[in-house]
Amino acid sequence: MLEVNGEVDIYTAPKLREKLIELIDAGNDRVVVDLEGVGFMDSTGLGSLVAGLKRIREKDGELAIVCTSGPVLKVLGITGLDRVFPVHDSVGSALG
Amino acid sequence: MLEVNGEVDIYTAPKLREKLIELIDAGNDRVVVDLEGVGFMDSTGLGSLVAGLKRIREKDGELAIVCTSGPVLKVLGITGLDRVFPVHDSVGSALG
Amino acid sequence: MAEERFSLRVPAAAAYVGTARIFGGAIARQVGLSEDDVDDVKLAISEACAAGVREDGDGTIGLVAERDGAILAFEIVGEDIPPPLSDDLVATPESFRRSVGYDVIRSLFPDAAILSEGDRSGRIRFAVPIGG
Amino acid sequence: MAEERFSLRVPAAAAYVGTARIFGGAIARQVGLSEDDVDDVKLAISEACAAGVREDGDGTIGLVAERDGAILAFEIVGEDIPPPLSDDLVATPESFRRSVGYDVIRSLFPDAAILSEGDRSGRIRFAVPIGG
Ligand SMILES: Nc1ncnc2c1ncn2[C@@H]1O[C@H](COP(=O)(O)OP(=O)(O)O)[C@@H](O)[C@H]1O
Ligand SMILES: Nc1ncnc2c1ncn2[C@@H]1O[C@H](COP(=O)(O)OP(=O)(O)O)[C@@H](O)[C@H]1O
Repeated sequence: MLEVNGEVDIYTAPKLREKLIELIDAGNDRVVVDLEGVGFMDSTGLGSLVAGLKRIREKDGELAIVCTSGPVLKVLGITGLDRVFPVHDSVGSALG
Repeated sequence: MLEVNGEVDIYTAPKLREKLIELIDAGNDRVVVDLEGVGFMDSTGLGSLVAGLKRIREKDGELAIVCTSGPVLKVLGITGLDRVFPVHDSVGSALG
Repeated sequence: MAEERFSLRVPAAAAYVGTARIFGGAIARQVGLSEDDVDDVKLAISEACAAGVREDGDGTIGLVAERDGAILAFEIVGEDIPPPLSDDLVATPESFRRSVGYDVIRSLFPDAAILSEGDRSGRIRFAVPIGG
Repeated sequence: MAEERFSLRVPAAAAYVGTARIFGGAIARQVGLSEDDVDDVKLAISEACAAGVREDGDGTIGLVAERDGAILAFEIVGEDIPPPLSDDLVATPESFRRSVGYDVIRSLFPDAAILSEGDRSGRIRFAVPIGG
């Protein structure tokens, strides 16, 4: 579980990428990224998620997203990443 | 009771003044202005409160303020208006 | 001439993309765009400014918004906004990142223009109808 | 020269004072001022811009912020920022309103300067130490 808060853009995306990679390299192969606390995300933030996905796939792991925010879902849709990541509407459903 | 929300500056202060005067002219002579929902207020907002105070005093009424926000208390203190208005830390105490 | 003109200039560093986004969002909200349109404007500005960010943090990014009747037009100008990739170009991670950003802008605002002057200096334009 | 320079220009209308305040607050937060200092900056900008607002909404208000080492300096420029009242002047409600605003700025930032060029055009300056 990685809970992300605030706005994810070119300034904050590197921190997200770092945290994700750390989590995965620590041996977690089923990671849920909770974006419910994210007010804004652009494609640079998505890039961090993709970086995490690539890393976890090397270990045959899975990365899921929890997100119900309209604007964040929109950018996921525009880039087609809503078809790459399993997107859940609650942490419960992501873990279940 | 007048509940104020959002930011009160030169753009929104006239609306606050209008609402206050309306409330007072409708016959209310004990008015409590609840500023708990106010994230920002500058001296133009205070001007609206002062306008209300003048109007209500013409009718021997009273105007009290509920406010616990640091920044709003600060501008009340700088202008000395914390000595002009009774400032309460809850609606209960203002009405009590 | 535009009825109302807003402009901003910040250093071309990642830290200030949020500042430009907040500024653009505040204008968009103030002229009366819907919250959905405000979100689109913020996203497009964020993508455009990200394209203008320089690793060394030198240079500036400019944002101009003009309201002209029922149109709110934005222009983002940077010394380091490269032209969109031609398809046969080998993408570096950096150029790939930018091209995703440009794609986002164009899907939000199909009439968006990404204009370059020479190799790197460029401007990105898009417009939103007000109350549309 | 300043290490980082931020500038903004908006119409001199009441509606955009909030935009300038948000911009200034975002910069103040970004360079690392405490939340208390950010609040002071927002209040001072709001007062300064209110002084620059014109009834007819014509003209512009400019805000420039410069970070130079450990100092963040702000300047608000308007075509219609009149000089502070001399005490013997009969105050109109309008001039009284402005003088309260100037007092607020000066109590937040005792070194604040309210400079006028001629009768109305003026600039208001104040500075905040970063991490002080
Ligand atoms: N910001 C992004 N938005 C959408 N898709 C992305 C984004 N970043 C990367 N991708 C997708 O992930 C793939 C891998 O991209 P990248 O992380 O640049 O790795 P690499 O350069 O090693 O191929 C890309 O081919 C693209 O499809
Ligand atoms: N924004 C303000 N901040 C602090 N005090 C104010 C403010 N506006 C008015 N006052 C106080 O209220 C009094 C009345 O001011 P004002 O509303 O301009 O009425 P008038 O012009 O009829 O005297 C002033 O003398 C001043 O002491």
